[in-house]
Amino acid sequence: MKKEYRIPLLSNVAVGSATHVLTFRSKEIAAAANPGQFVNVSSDLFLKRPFGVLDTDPEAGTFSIGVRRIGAGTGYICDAVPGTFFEVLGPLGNGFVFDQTKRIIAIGGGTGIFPLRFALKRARELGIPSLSLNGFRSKSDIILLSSFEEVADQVRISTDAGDFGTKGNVVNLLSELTKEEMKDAILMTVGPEIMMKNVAKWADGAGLFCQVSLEKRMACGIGACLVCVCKVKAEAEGEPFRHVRCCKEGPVFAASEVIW
Amino acid sequence: MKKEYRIPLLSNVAVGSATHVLTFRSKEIAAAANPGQFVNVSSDLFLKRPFGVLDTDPEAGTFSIGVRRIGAGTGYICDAVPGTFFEVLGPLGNGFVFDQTKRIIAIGGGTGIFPLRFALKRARELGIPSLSLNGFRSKSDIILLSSFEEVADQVRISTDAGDFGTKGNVVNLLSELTKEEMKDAILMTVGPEIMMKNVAKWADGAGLFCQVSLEKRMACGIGACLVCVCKVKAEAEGEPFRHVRCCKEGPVFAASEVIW
Amino acid sequence: MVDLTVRVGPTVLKSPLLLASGTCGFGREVAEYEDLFVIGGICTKGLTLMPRLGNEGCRTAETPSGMLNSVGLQNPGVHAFLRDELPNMRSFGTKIIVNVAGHDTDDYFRMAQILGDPSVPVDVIELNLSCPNVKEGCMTFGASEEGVYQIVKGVREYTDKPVWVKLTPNVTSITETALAAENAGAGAVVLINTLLGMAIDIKSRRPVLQNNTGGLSGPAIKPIALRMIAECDQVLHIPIIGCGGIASAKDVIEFMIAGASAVQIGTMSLLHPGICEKITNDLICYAESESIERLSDLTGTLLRW
Amino acid sequence: MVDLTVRVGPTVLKSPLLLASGTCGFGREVAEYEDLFVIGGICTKGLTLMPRLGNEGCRTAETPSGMLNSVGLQNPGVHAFLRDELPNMRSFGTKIIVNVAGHDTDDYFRMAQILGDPSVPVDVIELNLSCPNVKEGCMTFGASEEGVYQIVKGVREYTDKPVWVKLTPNVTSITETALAAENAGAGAVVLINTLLGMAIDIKSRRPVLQNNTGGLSGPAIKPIALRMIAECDQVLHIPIIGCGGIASAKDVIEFMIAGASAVQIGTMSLLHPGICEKITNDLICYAESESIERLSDLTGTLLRW
Ligand SMILES: Cc1cc2nc3c(=O)[nH]c(=O)nc-3n(C[C@H](O)[C@H](O)[C@H](O)COP(=O)(O)OP(=O)(O)OC[C@H]3O[C@@H](n4cnc5c(N)ncnc54)[C@H](O)[C@@H]3O)c2cc1C
Ligand SMILES: Cc1cc2nc3c(=O)[nH]c(=O)nc-3n(C[C@H](O)[C@H](O)[C@H](O)COP(=O)(O)OP(=O)(O)OC[C@H]3O[C@@H](n4cnc5c(N)ncnc54)[C@H](O)[C@@H]3O)c2cc1C
Ligand SMILES: Cc1cc2nc3c(=O)[nH]c(=O)nc-3n(C[C@H](O)[C@H](O)[C@H](O)COP(=O)(O)O)c2cc1C
Ligand SMILES: Cc1cc2nc3c(=O)[nH]c(=O)nc-3n(C[C@H](O)[C@H](O)[C@H](O)COP(=O)(O)O)c2cc1C
Ligand code: FES
Ligand code: FES
Repeated sequence: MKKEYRIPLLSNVAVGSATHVLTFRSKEIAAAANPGQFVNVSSDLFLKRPFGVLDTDPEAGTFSIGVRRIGAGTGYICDAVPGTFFEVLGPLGNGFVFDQTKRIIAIGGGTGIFPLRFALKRARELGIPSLSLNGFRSKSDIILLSSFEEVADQVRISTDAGDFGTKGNVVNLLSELTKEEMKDAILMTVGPEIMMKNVAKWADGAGLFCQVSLEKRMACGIGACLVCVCKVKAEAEGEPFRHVRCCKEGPVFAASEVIW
Repeated sequence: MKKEYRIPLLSNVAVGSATHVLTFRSKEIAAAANPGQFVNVSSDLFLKRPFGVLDTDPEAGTFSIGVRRIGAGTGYICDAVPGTFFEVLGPLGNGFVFDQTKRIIAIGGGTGIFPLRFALKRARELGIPSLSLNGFRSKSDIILLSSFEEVADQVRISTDAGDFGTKGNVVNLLSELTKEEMKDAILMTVGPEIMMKNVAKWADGAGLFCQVSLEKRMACGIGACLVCVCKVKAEAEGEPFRHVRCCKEGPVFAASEVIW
Repeated sequence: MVDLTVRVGPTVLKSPLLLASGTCGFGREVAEYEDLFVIGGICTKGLTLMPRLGNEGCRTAETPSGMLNSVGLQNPGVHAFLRDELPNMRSFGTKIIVNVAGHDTDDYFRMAQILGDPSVPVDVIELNLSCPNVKEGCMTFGASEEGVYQIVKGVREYTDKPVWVKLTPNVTSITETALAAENAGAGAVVLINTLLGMAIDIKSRRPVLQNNTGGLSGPAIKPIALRMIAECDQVLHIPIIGCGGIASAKDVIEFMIAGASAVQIGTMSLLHPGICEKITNDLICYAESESIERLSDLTGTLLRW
Repeated sequence: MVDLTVRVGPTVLKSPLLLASGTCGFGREVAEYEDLFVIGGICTKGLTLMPRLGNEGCRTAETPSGMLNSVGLQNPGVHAFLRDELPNMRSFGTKIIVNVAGHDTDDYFRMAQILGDPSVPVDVIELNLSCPNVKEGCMTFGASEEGVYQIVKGVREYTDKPVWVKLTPNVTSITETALAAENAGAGAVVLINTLLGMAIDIKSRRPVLQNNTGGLSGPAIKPIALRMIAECDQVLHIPIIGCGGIASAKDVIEFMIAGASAVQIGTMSLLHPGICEKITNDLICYAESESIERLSDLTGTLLRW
């Protein structure tokens, strides 16, 4: 039977100005988590907070998440000292699909880069060639670069400010791709909604299959309460659209399904 | 201007099975607190919890309280690790009166012994002879004995079980007092209501002035909300009784005023 | 060992713990975390005659010790429920309470007819006269004596199954609507549904919920639920099912003392799936340490001052 | 620098922050922690014509993110107030809002006559039609349109001073009682007083409060207060004073956006004396970072979906 775990924080490392990587002990989550899945983590507030899994170490029985400080909940989590116990549900939801994938292009922005790091690691394990495209505001916002270089075959960066990598956003990086690089590629994108929407549009134009990971406010995270629904295309006739659960059917969806 | 302090816990020492002595840093409280006064201390629950001041070290700028684990609030406080910050209001209320006191008999039970330790220390500083009578359930419940011996001229103990000191309760200790010991004495008593009531009755019979420290559920602790009132004798004619604030007019009252 | 069985009229529940409507879907997800065989029953997500997509946009906001929701009765409709969900729910081996909501009185009557049919294996019909998140029906009926009376009376003519009436706390006098339910033939009242609330995002100056308002649930509302149950216990002759912020065995005991024959756990089971097992164990410990033989003996034992 | 001044009808307040009735006594204690000169005003503990001893026994219980109180209007009576407290209160240099409660309509009229006299230096009369902790009067009046209308209308004849009407949230429709207040000539409505709740001690099986029930206050009720203010803002023409669980500048801003011209801080000022200074500073920071010149521009700017 699945359960809510009460697990200790093992380490909390600041990476960049407002972002922390937190590692927790949990054999079960470490063993079961797949890229794109998330965990729902307690704080001192009422609801848990969802975070994509950044990495797992099944042998050590640990997993980690990357957390950007946004409000009170992430503030509490970013400030937690090792030894603090958290209530955690996970791994939750459906992650990225790797079946019959010949080549992966992972496109990240903001906190979206965390689950992509895990996806790229899995791609490496599966022997799938990969390209990582991450967008940041400026050079000083770039985080985890070497960590991505560890697991991706190639890493490219865009900055809005243009002080590192390609100037502009990740769509600029996409438009610089060669035919070769695009061939048979599957896109995985996580980041701000507007970014994912543009990536999806680009993918559609380029005729490439694209997976997006949506973010909605959640309560249970397990599919029981229906507060986290996303609008996706109808299946039956007469239906205008469907409301599916971000936490259960998602958070990863085929971009072509999503009604933005 | 007075203020709510945010102060760190310096040390937390278990004394006995369910009781802790906690020391906090606060120059202001250490300097201002008088015996019988209390502090209102935050936990992870909504309301603060009131605790009598056990000791102060004005030079070090620290003060301490003794906390018995009762429910969730005292549970949180007893489990807190040094370095934890607390919101504290204090010192609050009116403490014991030492004016024209020739001899003190301090009678404690349960958590009531903590503020009495401070009163005995003050008596010693003021050169007032003192006798400490504390009641416990059994030998194994006795706490802080040497600490009382440090500050009181004499310390006597009763235990319900009779395995240490006088068998019975503190009233048994009182009835063993000699005329000499009673002469000109002022009683100060803190403990379970039924104990204080019996002490007050005994004092009345013996013609001795007795101060009692009452406990009521509190919210503000500063006299603003009127939720903590005690029933005391009327002043004006026609009034059946008065409701005075435990946190402001008390917690220490002349026993003769109290309507039990 | 303590007897956890409770009775709600003719319905015998294995335990006073029920899962509240809308917080456990149709049981599939919670069944992965909780042994539903040992609980008293499970209340389905609110069903309507036709499928509903529910409200669009943001549906939840966090509040101090509580949450707002404005799901807006997203559900597959009663027919798809019977076909796709009920058989699976039956396999849990616990009572199935079907929560129904309507636009108008007719909706309630037709659903009562369908679900009340003896051949349909549902145990109890719970009339949701209290959903604050849909524009028509529901809370509008539950807010007046006449509305409650009319629907319950009508529904009674379509079924012999027990009918529980879930009332809204957003009223001046809960005893009046509760008495209307009793007089119309309700088998029990369920107290309480959510309180109508709002959260505002100061950046956009918009309500957080796209429905503008939502239902407040969780421990924040517990004192209100307890008071309403205790009030109704003084005037009703039918059983009360307690609901509202229950988070622990202690809470269950408080609700039972106040007058509840059974209780529903909503938000806290959402946030802590598996909570029923913990509460059950704690109830057993409590009963043993207090030498209580039948937990149901607690019901309505409040000693008023 | 931002202009914190707000207007409530003819009354100009230095800041939208008021201290709520019953949570600051007559200001003596809080004045030791807070510079009352910079706040908008202070609402006295509820006064009655004759002194009241208040309820006996336990008067408070802690709840999740809130508290219950059943003080029962302990107060020295209006005459002793005028003699012993008002002169001191005037020295704070802020508006004095006198909260009054009555057994019957006559009580309200007589107090309005006394306090409404131009020679008596009180700025505003706040009619407490919402205290849940006394057996007679108060909430009984506030729960019905007629009750509210009758008292406010009557009081209006005894005084030309602004009359604010503090309403109870324990009603089916807050807009109805608020409109009744407006139609009867209220200068503003104050939303909300406490919600009626209960806490139970499972050991003694008794209500924790010797009055059995009490008023629920604190952040737990904030979403309900916000919703009621936003509802009333859509129909009222008189100002609204917001109240209920305010704990931060963010909360103040939310209440103002919802429709409040000013706000009262109750429980959180009890628990954290000095909170007004902090909130004031945070409001100034907010206004500066958002380039808001007059804080009062926030009032009623909610963009509904
Ligand atoms: C599937 C999923 C995966 C995520 N992965 C990550 C990650 O790997 N790293 C990371 O830093 N963040 C991630 N987020 C976003 C993260 O959950 C929010 O930043 C966080 O909940 C904000 O909480 P807060 O209390 O700090 O902010 P507040 O804004 O104060 O939170 C208020 C409420 O809104 C909710 N909320 C606020 N922002 C979001 C958001 N973007 N998505 C969902 N709910 C939100 C909160 O959970 C809370 O209930 C993910 C979100 C989802 C849904
Ligand atoms: C003036 C004063 C001085 C005190 N000094 C001490 C002391 O030095 N050491 C010590 O261990 N205890 C002392 N107490 C008692 C202490 O405040 C309570 O044990 C504590 O509040 C219990 O909190 P809880 O959350 O653990 O218990 P719970 O029972 O869960 O608390 C529930 C509520 O009841 C209140 N409450 C419970 N017991 C008491 C009580 N006896 N008095 C007042 N409120 C209570 C709590 O504050 C809380 O609001 C004192 C109380 C007062 C009024
Ligand atoms: C997300 C959510 C959805 C709900 N949906 C329904 C519903 O469909 N029908 C219903 O009668 N009550 C519904 N409720 C109300 C709960 O059943 C319950 O009455 C309420 O939440 C109070 O209990 P709690 O505090 O334990 O959650 C819902 C509550 C929540 C939080
Ligand atoms: C201890 C206490 C006493 C109160 N006494 C009064 C009162 O005398 N008159 C009144 O109108 N409201 C009274 N109230 C209600 C408050 O003024 C306020 O309306 C309510 O507590 C909600 O606001 P809050 O959540 O900020 O406390 C009292 C509240 C508390 C907590
Ligand atoms: S968060 Fe509850 S269904 Fe997704
Ligand atoms: S606790 Fe508020 S007056 Fe004593």
